[in-house]
Parts: sequence; structure tokens; C-alpha cells
Amino acid sequence: MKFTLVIFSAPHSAEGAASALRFARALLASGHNLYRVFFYGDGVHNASALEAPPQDESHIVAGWQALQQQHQLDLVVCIAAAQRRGLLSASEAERLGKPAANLAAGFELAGLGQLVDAVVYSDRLVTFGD
Amino acid sequence: MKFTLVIFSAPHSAEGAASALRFARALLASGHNLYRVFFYGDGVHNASALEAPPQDESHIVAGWQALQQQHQLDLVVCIAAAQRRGLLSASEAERLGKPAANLAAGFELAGLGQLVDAVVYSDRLVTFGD
Amino acid sequence: MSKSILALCRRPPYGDALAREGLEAVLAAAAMEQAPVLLFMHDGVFQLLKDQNAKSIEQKSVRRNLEALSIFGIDKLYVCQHSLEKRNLNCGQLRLPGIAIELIADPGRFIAAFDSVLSF
Amino acid sequence: MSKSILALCRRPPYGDALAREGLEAVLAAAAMEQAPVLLFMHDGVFQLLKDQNAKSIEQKSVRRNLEALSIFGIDKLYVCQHSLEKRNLNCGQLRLPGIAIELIADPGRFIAAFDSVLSF
Amino acid sequence: MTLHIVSKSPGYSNALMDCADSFVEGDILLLIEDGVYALSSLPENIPVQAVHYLKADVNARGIVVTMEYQGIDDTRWVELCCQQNPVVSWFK
Amino acid sequence: MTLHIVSKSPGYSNALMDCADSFVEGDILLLIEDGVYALSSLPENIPVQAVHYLKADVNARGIVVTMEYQGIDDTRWVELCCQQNPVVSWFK
Repeated sequence: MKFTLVIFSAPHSAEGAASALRFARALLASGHNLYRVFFYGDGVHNASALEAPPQDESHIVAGWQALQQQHQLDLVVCIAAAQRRGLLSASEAERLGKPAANLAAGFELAGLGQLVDAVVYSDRLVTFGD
Repeated sequence: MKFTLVIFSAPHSAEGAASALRFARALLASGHNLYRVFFYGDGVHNASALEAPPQDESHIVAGWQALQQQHQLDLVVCIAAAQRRGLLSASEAERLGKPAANLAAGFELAGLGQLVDAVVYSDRLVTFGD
Repeated sequence: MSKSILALCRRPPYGDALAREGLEAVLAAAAMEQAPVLLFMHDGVFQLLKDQNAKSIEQKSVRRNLEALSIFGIDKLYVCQHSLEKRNLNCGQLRLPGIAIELIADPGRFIAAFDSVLSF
Repeated sequence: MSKSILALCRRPPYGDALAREGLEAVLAAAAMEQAPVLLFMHDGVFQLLKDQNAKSIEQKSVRRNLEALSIFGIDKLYVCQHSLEKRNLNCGQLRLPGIAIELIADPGRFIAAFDSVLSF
Repeated sequence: MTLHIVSKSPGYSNALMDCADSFVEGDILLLIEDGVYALSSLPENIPVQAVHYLKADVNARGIVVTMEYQGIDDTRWVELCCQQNPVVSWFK
Repeated sequence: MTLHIVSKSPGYSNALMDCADSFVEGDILLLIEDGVYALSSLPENIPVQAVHYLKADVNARGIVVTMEYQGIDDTRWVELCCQQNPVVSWFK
């Protein structure tokens, strides 16, 4: 089946971020298709290139990146939610006149249309709350 | 009286961030002393240099910076909470091998000792929750 | 491809970002001609209250987003009757120009009929 | 300068960061010889449950932080009796090595006696 | 005596009921943010004259306050914090 | 029929009671994260055989489950999502 996940939880702030990553691994291991992961609300922080948790805490950003490489996942971060929360790509930083960019590799910024498209083309939609 | 504020709310995610800024303005306008503002938990995002809310939404980071300049406020961001959430100064970014820094001007990273000191030396402690 | 989509709106308007960002997603879907059905439940019914003056806390009113729904052809909202009664509210306090309100007595059966549910 | 500080611990351990970051602040204060008094209330009492195995969700157990309290001279914790009873728990399920637990029947009067309260 | 600040709605959070467990005579309750939704259904052990709320948060939400509670601005909020101690926030 | 996922504790959130308002026969309830604290006090209208929980979250928290609810792993969670539709998350 084709799944889309919507993630509202920030890593290290709400357990939903870790639950979503575990769920994604399980569904891929079961042979299902992960059509898209859409990071919305505080979930945009899952795509931070600057996160540096202590060595003995799990690194959720790196977890998504590894899964993305392995399965060519479509990891989409809502651009409007990201701007409000200080998560910018290099081109967005330049356009907005901000001093740096912090979007991690493997993620892309896009509009809410990508959420709508994912809802329409997936068999299942699972939301991970904040 | 000497106040210390502890802030757990991220701007644009929880109203507590805006409430805290309004409260700080009101106490300074009343002639009280603001000993320290300590940003903890998700409150560290108040110190993001990359936040770019829409023009017609309030810019809380800029609000704190203006108040800091006017009253020489001590705006301290918990360094451990900030690392977990991807909020780094230039020297921290270099030390941790991260590609960029995003701590806004006017804020400084420091340890929890700064919270303890503030509790001890303030007459009033007010917490703004998430 | 046509799918029935429900947007479940359960949060009050200004305490956190969920109500506003939920409505932004609904408007985006409606603009792509995939208008979801909106069901307001629990504290989500407070989004509809008239006479909100969010300027007093330096925010924008969510009523603006709600009023934009009719531009995109959404002319009816669903509201959980029990949630309304529990909060001592009536439909007259929620009126929106050009948009009808229908009360839902059995939200469980209502929700189960959709292909996809977005929770906000 | 000496002040009485209360840390009010109300959150369960793993669903969000507040329990863990609260205990980190308490340990920092204790290390600076400003040890706060700890009162566990509401779902905060779940922080004390024995046999937590947080590895199953790739987290570290908060029991490690709690056990470190005695190193810094904190040898007693306060627990709201009503919160415990409401959750069908008893003190035996919360035991920590080297740390006593005292039940509080009237948390309001207890809290009012402190100079400063940190809420976690 | 304590100033209790509640910022969450009883419609989704137990914060107000949790606060009420710790409310004693002479304490003051201040409702802010989503806490103002509690103005129509306050716990019985909290006396009417102890209840304060931020007018800005009530106006933002379009709430009509029917009881004789004290609507205050930010300046008065600061005064309440000076007058009472400790200040305890009940959130989440 | 619907799969309801509840991730918050009844000790601080109304999410579970809100979900129970919308629970109909044939639906399934899955408790995850802090939602597993509800295992000792589930609403009466949710039948025992409908209740599932994530074993990982129960083990993390040191909870002892005394009733005959279904403890599941992540793989079974995915299966439940395939078997039921829609999937509705109750958080906050």
C-alpha cells in the first residue's frame, strides 16, 4: 500500500518524531510504499542541519537521511511553516536576506500543494501529532 | 523588584512566547528590573536568526532584540537545549563541525548555572509554558 | 482521482499554531479543487466564534481564513453538536457570511465515511 | 544568599522533553549547592516508576537522572498523595536507592511556603 | 500567598483542575492565553473574587464574560506578581 | 472502520475522552506514546478486544498491563493501518 505520513512533532521535543521514524522503517520493511513524508508545524525541525544532540541520544535527523538514501524517499518540509520557524534552504536564505541556511541534505522545501497531492495519491494517511 | 523569566514556548508555535514578551515590556515600563530571561526547552527558538514570519505577523525575535538594546537585557539561551534543537552560535557550530550558525544577535548561549543564579538573585520568577 | 478528505479541526484559535496552519492547508487543498470537508469538534468550535479581535494579542484573526473558504467554493461547515452544547454555545454565535453550518450528532459515523482524515 | 526553591515536576517521562530537561535543571542547581526541593504531582509521579526500559523507544531512562540526585545530597523527594492514589500507585512502585519518599496531602500549603517555584 | 497562572483550556488540558487541587485561601488565579476559555466553568473551590483574566486574551477570542471576574491588562499582571509569591505556572 | 490513534495521557489531556466520543462499533483503538498511561482507565464504550497498545511505549514507561489488551510491535501497527481506514490521530 501507498502511505503518506504527516509529522507535527519536533525531535527531542515530542515523542511523535521518533514514533514516525520507527513507523516509516516498519512500513518499508514490510514492503509497503512510502509516497511522501510531509513535515508541518513544529515537525519542520526534523530537517535541521544544525541539530547536535548528545552522543548517547538518538539522532532523528540522521535517521531520516539514512532512510531517504536507502529508499529515495520524498521528504518534504512545508515552506511556510519552515520560514516562520527559522528553517531555510540556501536559496530561501538568500531571497530573504538571512545570514545562513540550515536545511539538512535529503529534505526539500515545498508548498502545501505537496501535502494535498500526497493525500490524493496515497492509500493511507497517518498523522504524528505534537 | 527584580524579575527573572523562564520561557518554554517557541514563537509561532505557542502563545506563551508572545505573552512573555508583552509581560517583559510591561514590567520594564513599570520601572521594575529584569534580571535575566532564560530560554529553555522549545523556548530556545526565540533566539533564531533565521526566522522569517510573513510581513503581517509579529516578529518576536526582533521584539526581544529591540528590548535588549534598549534595556541591556541579559537574554540567555540554554546551551544544551539549544544543541538538541539546532540553535548554534558561530563558535559552537565550529566546535561541533556544523555548517552554519543561527543564534540571533543580542542572545547568548550558556549553561543551566545561569538559570540557577537567576533564581537565587531574583525576587520573582515567572515561567511561560509551552 | 477523487477522494473524500476530512479536515478535523479540534484546536482553539490562538494558543498554538495548529488551528491556523490547519486552515492554511484546507485553503491550499480547496485552491487545487480538492476541497476537504471541515468538521469542527471540541475546542475547535471556538475558531468560529464571532467578534474575535486578535489584534489585542498581535495575531491575525482566523476568521479571515474561514471567510476565505467561500471564495474557494466551500459553502458548508460541519460542527459537532455535543462539543457545542458542552461549551454552552449555539449556532448563532458562530455565523459566517455565505457559509452554512450543519450540526453533527454522531461524529464517529461521520468520520468513518471518509477516505482520508487530516487532524489539526 | 539562601532561597527556598521548589521544582514542581508534573510531566510523565518520555512523551515530551519537559521531565528530562526539568531534572537536568534540578541537577545543575544541586551541583551549585542550591538544591531545590522536588515535588512530583499529577503525571509527574510516573517519572519515578521502577523498571523503565526506555531503550525500547531509543531514549535514555530518566531514572538515571533521578538516581544521580543522591550524589548531590538530595536524599528525599516529595510526592503528591492524591496524584498517586488517582493513578492506583503506591510508594513501593516508586522506590529509588538512597532516597526517601514523603507523601504530601496538601500540596497547596506545601507550594505556598517556597520563595521560588520552577514548573516542569 | 501564591499566584497561579493557567494558560491552557479545560477543553483539552487538565491544567486548571490540577491547579485547583493546589489552590488555597488567599491565593489568586490568573487565566491567560487558552486558559480564558475556563471563564464559563471554573472549579467550585476557587472563589469569584480570586479569579483574574487577561482582557487581551478574552478580546482576541471573542469570549463574553458574564461573571464578576477581574479583567486586567499586562501592567496589572506585573503588579499581581509583585503582590503575591510564589508565582506558579500551570501549563500542559 | 476507523483506526483511532491516541498519543496523550488522560492525566493531562482530554484526547482519549475526545476520541471515545467518536468511537463506533468495529473501530480499533491504538494507544501510543503517553497514550499508554490510559491502559488502567479506559472509557466504558470501548470494548476490550478493540484496544491495542505499543509494547515499546509500555516497556519504556515501566507500566504493568493487567487486562487482556493487545500489545503490538511496529510491524503489526502498519498492518492495522492497512486493515482499517481512515486512520485518525488524536493528539493535543
